[in-house]
Amino acid sequence: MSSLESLYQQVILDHSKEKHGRADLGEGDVLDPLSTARSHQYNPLCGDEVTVQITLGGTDVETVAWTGDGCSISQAATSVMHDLIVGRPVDEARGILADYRTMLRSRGEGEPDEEVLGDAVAFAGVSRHANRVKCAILGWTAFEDALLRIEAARPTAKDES
Amino acid sequence: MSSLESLYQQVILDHSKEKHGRADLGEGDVLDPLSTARSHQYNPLCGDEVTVQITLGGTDVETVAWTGDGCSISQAATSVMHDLIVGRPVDEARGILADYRTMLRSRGEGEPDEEVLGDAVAFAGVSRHANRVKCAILGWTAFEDALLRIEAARPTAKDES
Amino acid sequence: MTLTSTQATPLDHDEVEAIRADFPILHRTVGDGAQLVYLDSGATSQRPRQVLQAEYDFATTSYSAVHRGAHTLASEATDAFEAARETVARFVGVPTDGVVWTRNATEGLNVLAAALTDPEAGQYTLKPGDEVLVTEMEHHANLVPWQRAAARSGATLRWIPLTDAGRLDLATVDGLINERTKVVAFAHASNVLGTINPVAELVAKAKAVGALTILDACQSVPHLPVDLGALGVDAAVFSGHKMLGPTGIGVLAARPGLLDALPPVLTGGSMVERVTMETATFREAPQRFEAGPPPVAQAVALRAAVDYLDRVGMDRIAAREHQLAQLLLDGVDSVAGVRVIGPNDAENRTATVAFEVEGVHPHDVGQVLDAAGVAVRVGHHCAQPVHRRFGVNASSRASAYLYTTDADVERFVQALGSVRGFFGRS
Amino acid sequence: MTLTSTQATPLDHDEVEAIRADFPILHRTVGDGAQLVYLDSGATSQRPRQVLQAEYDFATTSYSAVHRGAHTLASEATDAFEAARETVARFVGVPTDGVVWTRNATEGLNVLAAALTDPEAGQYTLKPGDEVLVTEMEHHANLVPWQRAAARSGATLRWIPLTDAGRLDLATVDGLINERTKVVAFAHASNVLGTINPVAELVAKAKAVGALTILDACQSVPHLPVDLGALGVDAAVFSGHKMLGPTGIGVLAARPGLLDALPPVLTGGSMVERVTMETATFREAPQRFEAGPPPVAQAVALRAAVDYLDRVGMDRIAAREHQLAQLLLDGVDSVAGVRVIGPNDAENRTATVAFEVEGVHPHDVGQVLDAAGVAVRVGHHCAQPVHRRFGVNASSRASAYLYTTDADVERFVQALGSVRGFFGRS
Ligand SMILES: Cc1ncc(COP(=O)(O)O)c(C=O)c1O
Ligand SMILES: Cc1ncc(COP(=O)(O)O)c(C=O)c1O
Repeated sequence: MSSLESLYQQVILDHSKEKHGRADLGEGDVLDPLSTARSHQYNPLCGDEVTVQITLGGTDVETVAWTGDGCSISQAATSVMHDLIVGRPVDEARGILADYRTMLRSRGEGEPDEEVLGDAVAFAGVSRHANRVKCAILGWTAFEDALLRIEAARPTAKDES
Repeated sequence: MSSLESLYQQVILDHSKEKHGRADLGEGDVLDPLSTARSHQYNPLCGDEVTVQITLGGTDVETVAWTGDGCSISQAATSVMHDLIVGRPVDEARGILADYRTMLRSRGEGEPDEEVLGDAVAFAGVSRHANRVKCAILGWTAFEDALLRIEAARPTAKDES
Repeated sequence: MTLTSTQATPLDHDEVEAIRADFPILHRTVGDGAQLVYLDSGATSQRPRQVLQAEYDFATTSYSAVHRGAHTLASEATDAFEAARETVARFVGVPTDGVVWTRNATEGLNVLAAALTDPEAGQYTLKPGDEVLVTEMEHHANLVPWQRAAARSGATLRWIPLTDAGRLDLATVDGLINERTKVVAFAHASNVLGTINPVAELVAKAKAVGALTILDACQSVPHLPVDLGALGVDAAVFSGHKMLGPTGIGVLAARPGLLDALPPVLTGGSMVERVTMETATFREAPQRFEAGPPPVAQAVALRAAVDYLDRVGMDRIAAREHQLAQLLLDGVDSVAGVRVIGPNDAENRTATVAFEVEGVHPHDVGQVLDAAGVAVRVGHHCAQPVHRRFGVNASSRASAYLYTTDADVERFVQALGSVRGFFGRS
Repeated sequence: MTLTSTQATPLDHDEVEAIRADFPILHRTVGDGAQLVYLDSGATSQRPRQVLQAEYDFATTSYSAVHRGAHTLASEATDAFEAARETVARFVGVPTDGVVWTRNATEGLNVLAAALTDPEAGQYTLKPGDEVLVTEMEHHANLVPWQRAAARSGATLRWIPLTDAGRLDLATVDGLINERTKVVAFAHASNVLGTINPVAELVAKAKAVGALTILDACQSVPHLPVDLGALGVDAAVFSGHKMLGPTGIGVLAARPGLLDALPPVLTGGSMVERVTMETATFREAPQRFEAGPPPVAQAVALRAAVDYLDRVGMDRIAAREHQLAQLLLDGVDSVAGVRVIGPNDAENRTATVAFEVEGVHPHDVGQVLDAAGVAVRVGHHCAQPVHRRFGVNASSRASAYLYTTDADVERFVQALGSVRGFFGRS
């Protein structure tokens, strides 16, 4: 496998075309800030951008919708993310993100766990290309940020006590 | 002769102590701007300074008085200048300055004319020390500048016609 | 500066090969062993052995702080440093004391923009109602500082729009340069479009209304014979790292009369006359604009770079790059689904060719080319507005220099031909 | 940072000789064949082979523009460049994103002074009635920018006076640091007196009134172990060329929180987010303060310099320099008609010794020493006020570094002994 093919695995090429979860998010306000939030992320170096909107149902990720403009890596990564986290408990989704980050930062040295990462292991090759790591993480960062927004909007246990 | 001795010739060491023409110039205004002018020169790199006041009698340099603070080269150069130009026609004094400048810029390559330069040939060694050329020229620059001031104050032939 | 292929004999194949032998980095391989094809000289050029050697020799024999010492090293270093100023001044046709060393061209433009908003600039100080004119093809370095200068001074920023062909829309210029115009700042050559702008024409119109002209010569001085004195601009900037020199040095070249009229921007050592605890007076230009230790080693290296370019001959380099521009344009044109952003013809154009590959993001284009050993730049090339003008966020850009071979261009075109297929576009 | 001889084992004779072998320039002769004695490291240090080699290797294998490319060279260059930031950050105890590359320390201080007079600095913006405190021993680089910041903002510049012994007059500090004080900017070590100032004490007093502390670490970072985090300063500057690195690079090291709150000073490429023809938004720190191409090659070289210093050990260098300070002081003291300007004892003092030779102008002193191969600096060393404080316009200054031998000091003292005789003073 050439280094190019190990970067652009078939999964990535497919997702970059299929773009699961991609939707027109419109301009409207988010309806219920306690369950839905949106985050826009931008990479000033290359102009790539992505907006991710998530809705939580209780402690599960109920829906993920996104839009954006960018390279095949960033588009595919967000599409794969969609498939991986929809329907998952928030904690598990966070766990996947943590593993995914570790993999991307491994500079090709890590042993990604396919049990946890599923199709996202296809991005292991990105870790050898430091300048593409940002592409592969952009959508995930938007997800994480949206999550934080919902949590910030929700009264915490402490606030309630 | 060591390179140090060829820089600091005996003439220079002597003049740096004797300082011919050095005087307390006071603060007062110059009396007659048509015949007398003063110029202050400063070298910001080393802090050396000199003020030269000249009086012309007709087209001759009648008097040269100076004060200042600086290294032995700058002090001696101004002292030697005093001896060379007092009593000379302005044109001749300018000629000496031109030759002197050429010598200082020669980087040790010139053949200074002792007939013209007199004691100032002692400064030939300075031309090998680019960083000291400014020291050797400071007083002369003040002289030249004072001369220009007088000329600027005098009505020119054109103005009169 | 009109550039046509007839001006001088282009460097021939053997000459280019001889030049390449001086650039160690061009002989490396990348990725799976592909020989490097470096087509990113528009971002930064590589350094030949002669430049590296000059820097090494200076560091191991004469290095010292300049201007401030009585010792031998200090005077040798000062001589080498000031000789560099002389060489660079002569190279671009300005007096020696019209050369200010900056850290890059960006700093030069910032210094001008800051000085022109300082009340101490007197007649040159920008005021409300004044206009600053740029173009829609500017690099951010020649745009953002003027946006800020306008915001601070109350002046208005205007710009010359572009034609679809990627040239300045000269029909608009007469309205845009008017009695309110105080500064006309523009690129000699665009770092995206490759367009060479008609300097003489713009300068004449600016002079007619008494406006200052400031030339961003970053993409011209390395590639064309440029005589700033003959062009009649008031000031220009360019940088060492794009002309075989090192990073860390740029040049602000200006009419000494203008520099003398402007206040300093950065203050500190070497640029002052007398300093008390309360106040300071400043030296004349160019020293007034060189606070702190200058880039001594970089100036010495830049001199070696200029000597190298001079030896090869800027006219012959320009003629060769004219060929390369044509080769690049023809090559890109031969690949289906690829569109050039910028003029389609090689006249008044540098060998910098930006393009869009239909359906493939520039990052992906760059990656596929890199796998084939071909280094091009992808992104907005610090010029977002010109990309927006042509309906894209980013582009890919191949930019050549005197060490670029015909074979380099062929390898690039071949790799470019494989891009759309790789991503399943047809 | 209290510096006493007991902290670490000083480098011994053989170690210093081994270090010297790495510095080609130290083996040259000057004038009539005298072996060079380089005692001008306070102005600029020399570079060892390892630093020159790192720069050469980078230029011949991985050089490219950083951050903006998808190609292999661009990512290798970016890695090397950012690794340098990490290394330097660790070396002085700040987070990696607290390191801003500047062109020299002077620029770093100008950036701070300019940002703090910009209305966009919010709570940090200097206002009429505010006070900026410096000291009477500052280098012009840490004085003139504050004079201008005060003049522009309406703030008042005040300063801590000196004792006759060449130390800060700490008795005055309690009155000078008060609720109006917004910035306390001071040298860690004086480049003239050699005095090491009590940073912790000044920082504590500044913090008590909520003032920012800015440390001019130009003369400390190269010579002492410095942990800026532990010292608790808000920002500090130093420069590459004084610590075995190249010219053309300096460091502004700061609390990232402070940098994030300050507006940019220079604008252009690499520091923007979105740019339209009308306006621009800016990136976070440190990028916001790095307009245009950074000093890539210089950063790589500076990393090699820091690695070199780390390998030798800053504690051992400091201990050795403590010895050298004592040797220099004793030596100068042994020559009749010579007066030290600065503390007479080696405690809390660097190996930088300025002195006056009675009846002989510093230029002439320097010339005689140079003829003996001894390179010292003469002049006001960019610190006119401190000279005025000690009743002189200029001085001569010997400054040592890790490559200085005892024999160097002896040669210097011997030559110094001949100066007054040469000019007929007795
Ligand atoms: C047209 C143009 N202007 C300005 C710049 C900025 O120059 P520098 O890299 O020296 O800051 C560049 C370089 O990218 C450029 O191409
Ligand atoms: C104490 C001090 N501050 C500031 C500076 C200026 O630093 P730089 O040379 O990096 O601009 C110097 C260097 O001469 C210095 O010694």
